[in-house]
Formats: sequence, structure tokens, C-alpha cells
Amino acid sequence: MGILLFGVAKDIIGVALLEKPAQVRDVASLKAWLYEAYPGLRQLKSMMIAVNRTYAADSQVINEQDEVAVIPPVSGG
Amino acid sequence: MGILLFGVAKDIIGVALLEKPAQVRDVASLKAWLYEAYPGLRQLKSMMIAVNRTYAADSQVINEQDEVAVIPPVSGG
Amino acid sequence: MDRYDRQTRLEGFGPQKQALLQQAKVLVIGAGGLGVPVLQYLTAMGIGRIGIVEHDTVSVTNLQRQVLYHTADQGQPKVTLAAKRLQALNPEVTHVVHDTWLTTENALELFAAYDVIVDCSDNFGTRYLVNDACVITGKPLVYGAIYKYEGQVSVFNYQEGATYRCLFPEPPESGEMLNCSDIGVLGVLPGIIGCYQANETVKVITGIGTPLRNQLMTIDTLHNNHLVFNISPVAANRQITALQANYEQTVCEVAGVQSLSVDELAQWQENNTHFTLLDVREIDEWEICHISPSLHIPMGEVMQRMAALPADMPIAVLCHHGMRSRAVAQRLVAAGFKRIYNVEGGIHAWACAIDDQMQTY
Amino acid sequence: MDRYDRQTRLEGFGPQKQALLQQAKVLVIGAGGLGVPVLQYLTAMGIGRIGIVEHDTVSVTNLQRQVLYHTADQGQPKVTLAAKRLQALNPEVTHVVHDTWLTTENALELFAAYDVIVDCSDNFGTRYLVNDACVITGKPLVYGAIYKYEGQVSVFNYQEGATYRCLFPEPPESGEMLNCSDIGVLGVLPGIIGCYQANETVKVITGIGTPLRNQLMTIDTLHNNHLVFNISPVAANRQITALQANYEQTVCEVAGVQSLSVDELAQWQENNTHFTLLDVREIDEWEICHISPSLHIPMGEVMQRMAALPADMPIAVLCHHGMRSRAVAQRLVAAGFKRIYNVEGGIHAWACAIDDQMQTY
Repeated sequence: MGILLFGVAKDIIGVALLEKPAQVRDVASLKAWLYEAYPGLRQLKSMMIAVNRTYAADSQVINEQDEVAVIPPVSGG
Repeated sequence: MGILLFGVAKDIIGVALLEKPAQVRDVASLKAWLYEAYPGLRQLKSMMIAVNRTYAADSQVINEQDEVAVIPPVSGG
Repeated sequence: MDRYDRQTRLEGFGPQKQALLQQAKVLVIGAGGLGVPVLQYLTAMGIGRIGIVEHDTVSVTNLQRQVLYHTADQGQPKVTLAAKRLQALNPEVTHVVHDTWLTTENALELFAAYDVIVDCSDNFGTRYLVNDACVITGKPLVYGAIYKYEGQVSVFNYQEGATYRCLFPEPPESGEMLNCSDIGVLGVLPGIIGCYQANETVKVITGIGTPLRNQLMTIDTLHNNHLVFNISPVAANRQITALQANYEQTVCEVAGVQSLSVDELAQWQENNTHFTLLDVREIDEWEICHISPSLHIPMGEVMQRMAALPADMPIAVLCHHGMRSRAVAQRLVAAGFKRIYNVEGGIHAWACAIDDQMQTY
Repeated sequence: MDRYDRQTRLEGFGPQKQALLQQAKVLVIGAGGLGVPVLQYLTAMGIGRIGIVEHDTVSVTNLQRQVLYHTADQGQPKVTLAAKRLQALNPEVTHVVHDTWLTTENALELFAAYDVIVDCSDNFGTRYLVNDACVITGKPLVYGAIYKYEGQVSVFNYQEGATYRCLFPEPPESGEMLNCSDIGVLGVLPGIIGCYQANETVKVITGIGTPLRNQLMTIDTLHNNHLVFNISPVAANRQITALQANYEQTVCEVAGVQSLSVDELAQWQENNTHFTLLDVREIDEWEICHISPSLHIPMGEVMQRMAALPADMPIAVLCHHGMRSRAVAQRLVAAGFKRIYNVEGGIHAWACAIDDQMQTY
């Protein structure tokens, strides 16, 4: 299903939808990969990862058919 | 998946979700059944039926796993 | 110090899209629940010319959702108030006041002068008239409608896309429960739907994003369910070449007789509220005392002389103690008059509370 | 003639829910892009008491989205303007003006006096402060935030539900690109998100429908994508017992030096706009002529004497022809000052266009 990007994550990465690399098997490895591939994301410190529309902790396994979303914090008002 | 009801259809029928009777096999038979079971719907004259989030003509077949929606016109402003 | 700085620095918008807004001419049908947020945000964002079609006056029951108006505005025409307030927000926008209902006589000529039509009306007759006039004049139609806690949004007749009649070929039977929202509405719902209409209007004008062409979005605000349905254009619905003779447009107002205290009546007079005071007492009672100005038609003659009553402003009905006037008020409502008020306590209460020089009997 | 008729006749709402609105006390943090629609619709619907926390003044760049304010309001405090306009809409609501920024000193006492807190702020520092103060005082938090064309809405800390820190445990690094929206925003976006916040506030107060408890709704207005994500409460985030010493709240404004003509400067003086006129010429130039009132700090000393400059109002920088003042203005912006204006043409233009009695040199 790929990785949906929101807010500034979409801007930093430059696309709205990313394909999941094979080595990403859980949320922790997803974050590690994102921070390495897109160092601009590091300044966010907190970044919510959702798997199948549910907040996912670092230990959550990601399967091929899962919908993953990367939701950074947003401050505008 | 059942039949989602919107607007005044929900009020006339009294629930937000209906189970599809076995004899309903296409949009025409759905409408016929609805008008008979809930005569109050007849005053609507036009009523949009969607199957799997797409407008469905009378001839459209409805399968058990389809999501059906009944969307009446709404005039409020 | 640029008013549109936040839009011109916005990636994907910029000065180019801002210029398109400034060149655009948008006609908004209705300055009520939906029309108010549409007008506020289109004005703020800097549309070049905004026409407003509205013939209603402000009623206190409008104020739980029509946030542009003030309590002191009751009885005043919405369209002039709206234009005045919107000018204060952004004088760079040209606001064109069309102080009329939309009719089969004026629709085509009005639409021809604008690029996009936004339907913020409140009755089926006007909605079908708007659709057909958009098809005939070739204008995109930004549609929004509300019911209780639910709303619908779409963009019709845009780039050969579906029209309102592709969803709902014929209007419901006239006079039935669906027309006008006597059933009520939560005040913020038209705010949500109207903002979406303003957003779709910007998309149509500037080409950003994906407008709801060939799509109907339904919004359930109680449970935050948003569904988008795909619609197919039906070619026959784009072949309309003339308006119907009659769309049975209705003027929607709260049903039933409303109560007016003598204090409120005095306030209306003081504020120059547009209304008619209808005194239904007999001629000998009228000669003892009466309030000026008022229209005197004895109770027994009111229904025969209905044509003498104004249809486009509130009517406050008055008698001696408020009983006969209530009966007349109920008959007027049943006859289709909108915004009928019964002056509670009648002229006797007026003499006691407001005008102590008035003779009582 | 009941103002809330459309709500009291609404099935599932009725007089019971209306009474709950009238008894409720809601505190709105910020009267900007999000705060304006929240305030307008909560006022219209009849909340009993609405507190407004805001210390900013109106800038012309606010007006593409903050539809409550007028072009002539520039420089005036938002909170008093908002309360005045909202009173005109509905005088039955009590509006409480808190003309201050939210701080660690005032947050807990402020929150204690209200039932629901609505976060319409625009910077991470304030958002984390609002969250923590809601947890400490046990108040539900109706959250909304915007970025470009996207928004987020949620209800935090409600009935033992998730908090803001359950989504985002720590704020982003201070001073980075995310804070304040220098990137711009489409004017209608905060209208949409603010209306949803008002709607969720009504749900929390009245118990109707399903509030976004333990849920985050994301809205993409370009493509009308609405997603609802489930969140789990993290118990530790509800154990906060004291505020942090510092949340690094920031005052968000448009970045960069803005231009001010001498005509506009004269207008500001006439309107009693809150601002400081900073004259950066040398002392001998000052003695030839100057505008009163103004603060005189020669160019070379401005950066050392920055503490003498007000941080909470616009500063208009003036020199002889507008060149030195521009350089100073740019340094002030770089030093973190917001709303810095350069008086174009300097005091020479002022003498030519505004004050022909003034000596030129």
C-alpha cells in the first residue's frame, strides 16, 4: 500500500507517497530508514507513524499490504 | 456490507444502516423494496443509489459484499 | 505589507494563482447559512468581483449560524449588510449587490456576467433553477447543501462533468418535509460546508488540487464520516437549452407563529426595522387608539384582503389582548406567509408598558 | 422569536442540549486564523461564557483568513475587537477578554475557570503549554492545526483519552522551519479546521455524536482526503503535575521587512495604531526635524540597545531617505523582531507629502 506522507514530511521528502523498502519490517526500522534517507526529518524529533490507520509503536511489525502513514506535528493556526 | 442511509432517508427509515434483504439483487429491486417498505421515500422522486462509492443505475447488480448507499437530495442552506 | 502575502508565498499558489483570483468573477446565490462563510472567505482571499443574490432580511433565528449579521440588523436586507461588512474586510474586492430572489427572468442574464456560480440557496426550486441556468450559460456550479448534521458538496457542470440532475433528475414533490429546514440545523454545519464550497471555488478558479468534479462528498459531522462518491455525467442533462416556466422556488423561513413582546415591537420601531404592523381590531376599537404606522384590517376581512399584505417582510399582528391576533397569525402562516409575529398582550400591553399616554379600554 | 429556534427544534439537540451550551464556559487560545471561526460559531450557537486569550494586533497579512477583522483595524488589539464584534452577533454570550499571551504563569489559573479549552494557537511552544495545562487542570482540549493545505483536528484529554503528547511526545527543535507559517496558508483552510473545532467543542459539551477522542482526523483540502487515525492513550502523559519552566512560545508573524509609506504612517498616527516609530538618524539630523512621538536611537547604537525596543507591537523604522532604516530593519528581523516596517522615503518624504512645515535638509 506504500507510505502516505503528511505535512512537512511530504515537503522534506518531496512526494506524497513512498514505496516501502524491503528492509523496513517494523516501525523502528522505518524511522531509522527515513531519518537516514531524509536527514531533514530529524529536526521533527516526534513524528507519528500509523499502520492501517492506527498509531503504531516502534515494535509494530509492518507487512507488505499495510497502509503506513507518516504524520509530523503541525503548528499553524 | 449493508445499506448506508443518508439525510431524510435515515429519518424516514429510522436507522442509519439497513440489512439488505435477500430478494434485492440490483438497484431496481432495491428501490422497489425501499418504496414498498417505506412509502415515505416516494415523495423524494429522485434518490441516488451508490454501490461501492459509485453512482449506480437501476440495472446495476448488487452483490452481498457490496457497500450500498442511499442518498436523498438535500435542500438546506 | 501585502494583504495576500500568506497566499503568494504559499508553494503551489504564489502570485500567479493570486492573480487568477483577482481576475475572477463569482456569483453567490444566497447570503444565509452557506453564503456567509463562502462570502467571507472568498472576500478575504481576494476574488476580484463577487456578486450576491439575496432578497431576505435578517431574522433573529438566522443568527445561530449566519455570523456576518448582528442582533441589531433584524429586519434589514441581508445583501446590503453583507456587502458593507465584506467591504470593511477587504475593499479591494468589488461586491455587486443583487437585491432580488433568483428567478427564471433574471437567472440567465445574471449568470452570464460571472465565471463561477456558488449555490448557497435553501430550497429545491432555486437549486434546480441554478443547475439549469448553469448548464445553459456554461458556468461551473459549486454546490453545497445541508440537512440536520449532514452536508453535501460537489462541483457540477465543470469541464463537461456531471450536473445536479445527474444525481437527482427531478426535484422532490413540492411542499413536502424536505424543503426548507424547519427541522433545524446545528449552527456550525453551514460553516463547515460553506468553507468547503469556498475551497472548491478557489480550486476551480486557479486549477490547484482536485475539485469535486464527477464526485459528491457527503459529510456527517456527528461522526466525522466523509465519503466521496463517483458520479458519471449523463449527456442528456447537459442538453438543456431553456429554463422551465416554473421552478416553484420557495422562500424558506421558520414555520409557525413567532411571539413578539411589546418591548421588542418598540425596539423594531426605534431601529427602523422593515416590518408591517397589522392591526386586526374592529373599526371602533381602532378609533379609540392605535399605533402609527400600522395597517388596519379587521379580523374578519384579513383573509379576503391577503393581497394587501407584504410578502417580503415580517408582519406583526396586533389586537386588543393578543388572542384574536394569534388566530389571524396562524391563518396567515397556514396560507404560506413567512415570519409572522403575534404581539403578545396586544395594544393593551403596549399602553401599559410603552405608551402611557395611550387611552385604554 | 427564539434565537436558537433552529437548534432547539433539531432532533437530537433540542432545548436540553441548548441549555448545556448556555451553561458552558469555553476558553479559546488565539483569535487568529483558527480562533476567528471558532469564536464566531460558538458565539452564534449560544455558549454561555467564552474567554479569549490573545495579545496580538491586527496586521494586513492576517486579513486573507481572519474574517472577523477589518482593514481599518490594523494595529488594534485583536482581543478587544473580537469581543466587540462577537457581542454584536450575540449579546447573550459573555465574552471575557484576556489580553495577554498564554504563559506558564497564567495558564493554570485561566484554564481552571473554564470547562473546555480550544487550542487555536500557532506555535509549538504554546501548543505544548496548552496540552500540559489541560492535563494538570483536567480539561478537555479541542485541538486544531494547519499546514499549507492540510489540517489536523482532535479532542485530547477527554474522558481519560489520549493527549497531544501521545501523538507527539516532544516538540520539534526550536527555531526550525515548522514553527509559524512563513510558508503560507490558503485563507479558507483555517475556516474549515476552525469550524470542525467548534463542532467538536459542541459535541464535548452536549454529548451528541462521536467526538474525536483517541482519534486524529487529517484533512487534505487539495484532494478532499479525510483520514481518521486511532490513537491510544499513554498513561505517563496523563501524569503531568507541573508545567515546564519554559515552553519557548513564539510570537508568529510574517517574516521579513515590510514597507510602510508615509501616507500609511500618517494613517497609523491618526488611527492611534499601537506602534513605535524608531528614528535611526544621527543626533544632529534629529535636531533639525523629527516626528513626534518617536524613539530616537542612532543607527550605530540600535543593536546594543535592542532591549529598549518593544517586542509586542509593530516598529516602523525611519531615517533620512529610507536606506539606513532598511538596513536597521533587516537587522532587527534577523534578531527575531516581528512586524518590522521600513518607512519608505524617510523623513524627507514625510516633509514633502505630509508635513510641509517641516524643515528639510
